[in-house]
Amino acid sequence: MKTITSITQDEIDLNTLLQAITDDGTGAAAIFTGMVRGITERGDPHQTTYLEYEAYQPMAEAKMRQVAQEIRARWETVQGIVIVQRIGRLYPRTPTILIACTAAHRDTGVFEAARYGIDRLKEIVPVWKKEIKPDGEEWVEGEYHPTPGE
Amino acid sequence: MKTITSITQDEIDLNTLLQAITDDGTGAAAIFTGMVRGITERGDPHQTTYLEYEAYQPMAEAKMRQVAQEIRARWETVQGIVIVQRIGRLYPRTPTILIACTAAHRDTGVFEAARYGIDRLKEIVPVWKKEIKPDGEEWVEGEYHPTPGE
Amino acid sequence: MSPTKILFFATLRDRAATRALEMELPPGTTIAQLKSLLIQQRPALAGLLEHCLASINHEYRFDEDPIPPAAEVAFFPPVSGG
Amino acid sequence: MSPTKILFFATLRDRAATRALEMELPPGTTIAQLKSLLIQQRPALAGLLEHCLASINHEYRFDEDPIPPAAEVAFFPPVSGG
Repeated sequence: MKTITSITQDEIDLNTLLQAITDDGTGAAAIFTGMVRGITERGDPHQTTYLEYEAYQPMAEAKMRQVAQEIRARWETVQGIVIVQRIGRLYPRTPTILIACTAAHRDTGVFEAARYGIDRLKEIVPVWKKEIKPDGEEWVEGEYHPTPGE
Repeated sequence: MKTITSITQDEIDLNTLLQAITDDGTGAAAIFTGMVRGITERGDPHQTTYLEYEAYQPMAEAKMRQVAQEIRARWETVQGIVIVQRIGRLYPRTPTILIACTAAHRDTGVFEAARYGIDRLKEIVPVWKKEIKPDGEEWVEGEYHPTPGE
Repeated sequence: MSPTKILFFATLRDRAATRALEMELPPGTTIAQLKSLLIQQRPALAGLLEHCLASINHEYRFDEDPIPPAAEVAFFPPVSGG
Repeated sequence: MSPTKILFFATLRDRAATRALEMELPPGTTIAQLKSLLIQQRPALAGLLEHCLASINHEYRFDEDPIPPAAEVAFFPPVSGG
């Protein structure tokens, strides 16, 4: 029942993180990773040179732990949880975020739990990215406004 | 739009496989891995010493490519697909299977595609495992009977 | 005639006590007929072979399907990979 | 009085032209009152600070919430991590 949450400047190592939440009862893991897109086609099509991520670190870590608790409250079969956000200057093709959830079996919510985790992280974990494009730079702004108790 | 399918005796390297299907348009990946459980609680609770996997290799590779095609037919936004089945003697905590699907964004089916992939693999890809327990061994038998056209 | 290659996997291989064999089959022989032939030769397969899965040239095939010349036929239980 | 630590992130930091500052606040000062004070001191924050998110001691807080002594208050836009 291990929970690992981390804000890091280091490369995200999927093998090591998965192993860290695997135990003798683990039979399934659902993992989500997000990467920097160099080319975006949806919405306003554009190129990205790199992203500069920053975090309000102690609050981000607290909110990542909260996301893990919310996952456990919703899927009691989830055993291990990893949530890692990488920050700093990140180039296209680089994984920036990882959410992994493990369980004994694949049919008791691991996919839904990982999906919930990334959606929730993008709502409440205080991390921002500045997008550097060939023709300028701008902060990417989210849309979610937390309500009291979040 | 890369598809990688493989039956292997080697360790499954998540980092390398994810990188192999990441390109400049990739923003999201959903990955499923299955591991050998040393302890199973659901159904008939028991311990597992190790599993011995075998494959009908050329047919398994053909059926893995078919699963990838079925994924692409259902989720046209899916970009990269990896399906790797490890075979041989595999001990508890060891990843035995990996399915990864990438897309530009996380909300266009990557989670569902990866889930479909593992479910389908367990139906039609000819791989079997013999379970070696402290008190004996037995072939694990699936339940699915393919119909004409599968 | 071209010989037919026949493969067994998992429990079927244990019961057949072989991984592979070759047989000369009359043209038009079906999967069901081949199963009967095999059970005559290897009675230990009786009770198991009738209900297992079959493939011809890496595609799932069924009792009524005829086996083409020089085919690779395989018999195995429902799959249990992952 | 214990000073309140105030942090700015992302666009808010650019507009405030600082990452952090300390202020002595009267007991019971609310987030809304602190925003007004900050806009008086740094007019560049006007139009942005009113609608941004706020936290007190790493929890989301809102205009009407009072700031306890020695708190860490942060102002930032809706999050965009992942």
